[in-house]
Amino acid sequence: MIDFELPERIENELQMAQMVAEQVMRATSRKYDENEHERPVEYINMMWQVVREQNRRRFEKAMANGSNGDRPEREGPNYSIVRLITLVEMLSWGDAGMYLCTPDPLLGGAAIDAVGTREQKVRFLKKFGEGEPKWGAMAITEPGAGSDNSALRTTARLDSENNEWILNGEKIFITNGKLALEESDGVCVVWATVDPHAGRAGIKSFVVEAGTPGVTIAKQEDKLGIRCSDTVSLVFDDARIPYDNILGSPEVQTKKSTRGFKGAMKTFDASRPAVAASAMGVARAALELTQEKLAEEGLEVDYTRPRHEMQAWERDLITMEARQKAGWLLTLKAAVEMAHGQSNRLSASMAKARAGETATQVTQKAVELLGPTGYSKELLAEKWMRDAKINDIYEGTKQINTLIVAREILGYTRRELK
Amino acid sequence: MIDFELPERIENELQMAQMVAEQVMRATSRKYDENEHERPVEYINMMWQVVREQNRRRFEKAMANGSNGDRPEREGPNYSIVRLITLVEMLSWGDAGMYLCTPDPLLGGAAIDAVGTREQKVRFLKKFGEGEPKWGAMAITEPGAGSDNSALRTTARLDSENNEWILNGEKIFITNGKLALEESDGVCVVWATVDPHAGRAGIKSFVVEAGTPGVTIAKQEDKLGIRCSDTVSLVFDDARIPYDNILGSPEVQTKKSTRGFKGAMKTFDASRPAVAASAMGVARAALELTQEKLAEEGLEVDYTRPRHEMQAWERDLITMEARQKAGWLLTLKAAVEMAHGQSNRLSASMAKARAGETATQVTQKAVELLGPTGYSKELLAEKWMRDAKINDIYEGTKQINTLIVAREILGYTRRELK
Amino acid sequence: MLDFTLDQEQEMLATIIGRFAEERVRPVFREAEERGAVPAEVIQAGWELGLLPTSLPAAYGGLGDYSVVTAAIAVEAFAWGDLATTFQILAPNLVAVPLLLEGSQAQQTRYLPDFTTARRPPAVTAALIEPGIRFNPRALKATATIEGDGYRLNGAKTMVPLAEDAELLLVYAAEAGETQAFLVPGDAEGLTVGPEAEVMGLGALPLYRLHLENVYVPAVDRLGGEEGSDFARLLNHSRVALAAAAVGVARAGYEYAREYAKQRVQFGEPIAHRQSIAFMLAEMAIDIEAARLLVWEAAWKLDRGEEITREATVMKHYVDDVVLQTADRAVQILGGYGYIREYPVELWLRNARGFVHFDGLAIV
Amino acid sequence: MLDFTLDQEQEMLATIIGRFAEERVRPVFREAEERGAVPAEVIQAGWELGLLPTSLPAAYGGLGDYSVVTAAIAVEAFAWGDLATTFQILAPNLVAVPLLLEGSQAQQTRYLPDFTTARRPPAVTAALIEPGIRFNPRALKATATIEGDGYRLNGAKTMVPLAEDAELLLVYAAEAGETQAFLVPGDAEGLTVGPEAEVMGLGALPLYRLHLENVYVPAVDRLGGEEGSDFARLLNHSRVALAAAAVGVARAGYEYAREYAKQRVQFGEPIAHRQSIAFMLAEMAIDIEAARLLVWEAAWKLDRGEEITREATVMKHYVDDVVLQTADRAVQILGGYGYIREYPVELWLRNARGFVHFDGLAIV
Repeated sequence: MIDFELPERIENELQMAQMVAEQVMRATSRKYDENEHERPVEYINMMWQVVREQNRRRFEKAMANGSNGDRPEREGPNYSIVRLITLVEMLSWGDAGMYLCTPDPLLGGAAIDAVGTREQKVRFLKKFGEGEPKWGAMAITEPGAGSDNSALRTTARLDSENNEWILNGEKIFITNGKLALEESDGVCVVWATVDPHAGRAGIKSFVVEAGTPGVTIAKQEDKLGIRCSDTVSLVFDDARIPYDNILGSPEVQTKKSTRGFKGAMKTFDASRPAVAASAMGVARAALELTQEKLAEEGLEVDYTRPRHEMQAWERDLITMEARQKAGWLLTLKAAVEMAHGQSNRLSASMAKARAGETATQVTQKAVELLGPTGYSKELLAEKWMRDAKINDIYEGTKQINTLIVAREILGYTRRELK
Repeated sequence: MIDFELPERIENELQMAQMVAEQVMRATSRKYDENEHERPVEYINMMWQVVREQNRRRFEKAMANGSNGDRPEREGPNYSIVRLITLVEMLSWGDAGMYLCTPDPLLGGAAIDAVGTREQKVRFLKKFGEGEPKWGAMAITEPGAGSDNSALRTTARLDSENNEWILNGEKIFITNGKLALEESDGVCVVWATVDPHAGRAGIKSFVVEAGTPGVTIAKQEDKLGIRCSDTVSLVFDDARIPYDNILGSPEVQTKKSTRGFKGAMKTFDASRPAVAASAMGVARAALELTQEKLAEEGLEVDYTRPRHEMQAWERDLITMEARQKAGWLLTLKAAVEMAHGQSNRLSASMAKARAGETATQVTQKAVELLGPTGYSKELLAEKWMRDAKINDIYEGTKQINTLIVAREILGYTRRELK
Repeated sequence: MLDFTLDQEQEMLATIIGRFAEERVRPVFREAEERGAVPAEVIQAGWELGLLPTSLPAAYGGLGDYSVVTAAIAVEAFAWGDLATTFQILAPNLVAVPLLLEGSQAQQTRYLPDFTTARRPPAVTAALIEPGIRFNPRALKATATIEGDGYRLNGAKTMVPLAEDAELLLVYAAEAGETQAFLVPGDAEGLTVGPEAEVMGLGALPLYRLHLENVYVPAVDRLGGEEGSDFARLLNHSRVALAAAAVGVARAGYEYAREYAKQRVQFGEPIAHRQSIAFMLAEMAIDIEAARLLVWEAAWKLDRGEEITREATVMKHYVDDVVLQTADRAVQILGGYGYIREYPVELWLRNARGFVHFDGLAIV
Repeated sequence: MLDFTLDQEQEMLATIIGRFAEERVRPVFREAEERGAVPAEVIQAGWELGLLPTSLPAAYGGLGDYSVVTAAIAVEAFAWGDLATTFQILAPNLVAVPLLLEGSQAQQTRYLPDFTTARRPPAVTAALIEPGIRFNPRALKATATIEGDGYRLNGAKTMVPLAEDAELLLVYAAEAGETQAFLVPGDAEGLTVGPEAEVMGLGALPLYRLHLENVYVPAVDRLGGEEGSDFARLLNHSRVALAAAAVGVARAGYEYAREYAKQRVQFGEPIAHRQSIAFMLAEMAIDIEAARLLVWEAAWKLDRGEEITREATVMKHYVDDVVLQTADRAVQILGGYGYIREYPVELWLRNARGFVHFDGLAIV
């Protein structure tokens, strides 16, 4: 039954999030953009109060009913993903870089949730409900591989004597890697192969905890935008982790079945909508600021004018608004399908591909429409343009996601459509 | 030495062409759009007077100096290609479909010019300088092949006893095929393979004259636009032509060297700019009509306004104008390079890819900006939108030409970049 | 609560109309376009699906479940088959829906029952679009001036579907600068129909010019009677219908191009194996998905009685572009075959370009 | 007669500047951006290329071959290296070229010789852009009002390059609604420089706010003296310079992305083997080619003394889009590496977005 209304529970939470976005995030956006690599303590401390509580309750629930804690007792759709993406959108409307610093297991946690055992959840997730702020991260990309995750070179060798995995290799572009492994007692899920010759089938994910010897942060990137979120390279030099830190089964499936790899990839069906949501948050911020500033000049869109009687700026604003709405609806759809337990592989890639592009276009247009001031650092528009672009790139570039969409609609394998 | 001025000689000819375009072509455009498959006699008769004379002089010159007649005695650039494309642009500004009906050897003639022997020129081109209107055509595409000319199935078998070639196969999308083979004593250059297993190397071109037994027009297409230009399918059923009707050497080069094929393909380095020019002629027509009609409503572009103070229709017109200028300059460049004897493979594909797209966009926008009247048949805008689209498709679709550009700039073979 | 799935009834409807479009419309729409008329039996069959009666109030013999969302789903399914056919099948809506939304009690009682009982599609139409290059439905050139206890209509209209045989027309005109609608009998004095308005697309739908010269309309025949009607609301309902139709046209082009690209072999492989083609198809799929969601949201808001002028404008802006670009890409993917009338896509391109000008040609 | 090839002199110039950009600018521009200043020796070396003196009349010690086409070629070559550096190297033009084009005899005699003799780049600049969101160079907010035998300038300016050390500024202000230019010494009373105007790009170019409070300018120091100056002409010359620079920036991004795409292996092949990447590069190449031709045509017309406001507007409209889209695509092709400042393309994107706002930052 077609319905565009958000659950009231979520609406209320969004109002809270908006307050945080306005009063904490916007207030410190410029500061942390200028002081790159500094952690946004105001936001982190404020959020940790909330997140810790939620994680604690969520964890207890999970332990209680053995589920991952999202699934409510009653039947029917599970709106936690909808809640997630609407919150992500609102927090990214506040500051997309700061949102990434939310103290939370995030992607890493999602992976552990998805395939982790009860014991693993106790070991790795319990702590996110107590003590100091902590972060989770996920290490996948390697210098050679880019979006080609099947070409990973990082190895996990089993040392049966000590019943440990020995990790060796380098990972790059790890969001929150520093927060997770250096600045908190967090976790990082690392993708590595237990059999370099097995291709996708050999790839497993492993949980690396903060303070693991042999794990070093090789480099922290200076970026175009989202500067208060750290992006690092990790080097694993005979880094030893307990045998039980592997997520999912250790045995290598035959080439045919690549379930292990697919399982790991599934994490992204949830994270792509989240990235799309973040993109749309930035887009909405830029759209609203532009509307606001032009209104101050007495320029408000007259929606009753036919296309040919509009002013150029008016049409620009309507185009921005249309794209922002379209991108957001695609994102909602990807989330709703997930909520209904349907596969959202197609809709998630559609949303990600389009949202990243839209955020890029809308923010770039905002910097134009806001004139010299829009290009200056007096407003946040120029920052949002820099922030927005990441959504066109990470979690699979627009091209990669378009490729996934194409394969899905054509029913093609990666061999048929390279 | 950078110079954008056309030779005066050409400017003068263009003024003549413009008169033909305005008084003969525009006056009958709608009539021949509505009466599809009818030949535009007014235009044909008027042009034949001129073209016949030119062809005669051109031919005599060619016989005199053995060249193809374009090349003037003196050294330096040869502007005949520039003359050609500027005329094509102007005549297409008049009516792109009618221009295609110009009684002339056209593509077929170009091929004979390029690789034909003196004797062949006498046999096939002399008649274009005398008597009734005649047309030349070129038959390449086949039902199975599309833009993939190396996959041609039409065969030319040598009958050594009678010293004849025997053609068998089917060709489609032949412009002026009917005018050339049925409605006049014209010629059609047919691509066929003398060795189906030799791929590109086996492909040769043959001159088929009107009235050749075994050649039948299987079908005449009903089209979206350019309706007064005939597009037919030809069936060759043991069609016998004299041995000497083959253009270029009959022997099959080794797989390595595919010069024969390449030679044939070279014809397109001249024809792609011509198609681009035709596209830009339609685009200019649509642009000017839109400017004119809006001006009648008191809407004239104020070029001194900054982007953000423009009206939407004003920005649209400027966008159309910019694209039309850009497409035309790319077309000129492809022609000028040829005039200077440089390879224009890259610039010709650039021009064709961009001009076809531009004509499509500009004419489609015109139909929008001209309101309900623009969508109606009261104006020619809707016809031009239908006419323009062909330029995005034939002589290689936009995609094929973009592919050629990509290979050229990347220095890739067709194997590296499929 | 947030949900983008059709309910059972909608699923069923989409299936039925989808089958109708595929089995009854697709086999004939091409010839209909060339002939300039949709076969009567197809229109009749479309009418017998009974969509309009279903949505009219029980008081007038209908089933009273009027839903713009459901209607949007239906229109997309129809338009996938053929746009001209869709406009003709939906022509009765042009009068019935405005009556339902804005008609006075008296007008509804007088006219609506016919729409639920009629065996054949009622011969009615509406006239909104005006000739010229800067048409603005909110600032019409046709005028309605008060005379005695009625109005005099003057002006010119164009692209009026089926006007020649129309027994009743809903004519839009500016009353003191504000657009109002008037119920005018086909034989009204001063109303001249014709000549045909020939346009680039919609070949199968007879469209006419209309000339109004001092056409007298009693006050009671102004839509809404005393109060008159809220044109903005009618326009928004029309735009949702047209946008839904646009999605149908776009989907037709997308699906046809997709299947063609999978069959068509070039350079030894289906052209769909090439990213340049595959990515175009992906963009088309994403555009259509987004457009449909925009349409559904606007329709959903109308069902909740919201004022959606802003949403409708934004939606129209987006969808008009999507349908044009998608149809154009379909032609591009078919290449030479996209350019000949033996294949359907060129017609979809001609129809697609019209949506910026179709205000008032359909309403739900 | 129609010809798009460079003459020998232009070829040589393009080569020399190309080498300068590659060997002197590229090695330092990234650090310059982070440090907020271009190394003085680079600016000095740029000045010593002697472009400006070459183009000034022999009467003032120049070589007198002023050609906008040649200048456009030079600017593209500079900008390929780095935009901030280019603007700084060309800063003397901001005063010299307006003097050359519109200066009175007296003004030329007084100021131009310095530009041909100076060992180091003259410390001059110009102030056109104003803070706000709807800047219009033809309708400035800063005003020049006649007072006695001179003018009083009032208003605010922004993005004024090198203002802090400028000994002479050409300040644009509205005199009776019409934009005029005024020669103002850096130490003029009522002229306050600062704070720095921080913008998204051009990090290596010091840009300042400027405040004018009753700054007195003698009548003789109005550009053009008695007659004043033709601002439209100056703006057109500026737009050609900026468009040429935009082509340089676009080409930098295109070439970098192209080489990256050929090196970068993914899924077992260079990503340039994928049509999605290869076609993007092809579009970029075509856009740049077209943009350059538009710039050359406009420049060529200026050299012929034509009034090109229309051409300049159309050209700017096109080129501003091309440079942004090309830079954005370059970032896209580099993926993650496009987003980090270790690679140059993200800077080119930030600079590219600025061109819609750069009026007056360069002139030839």
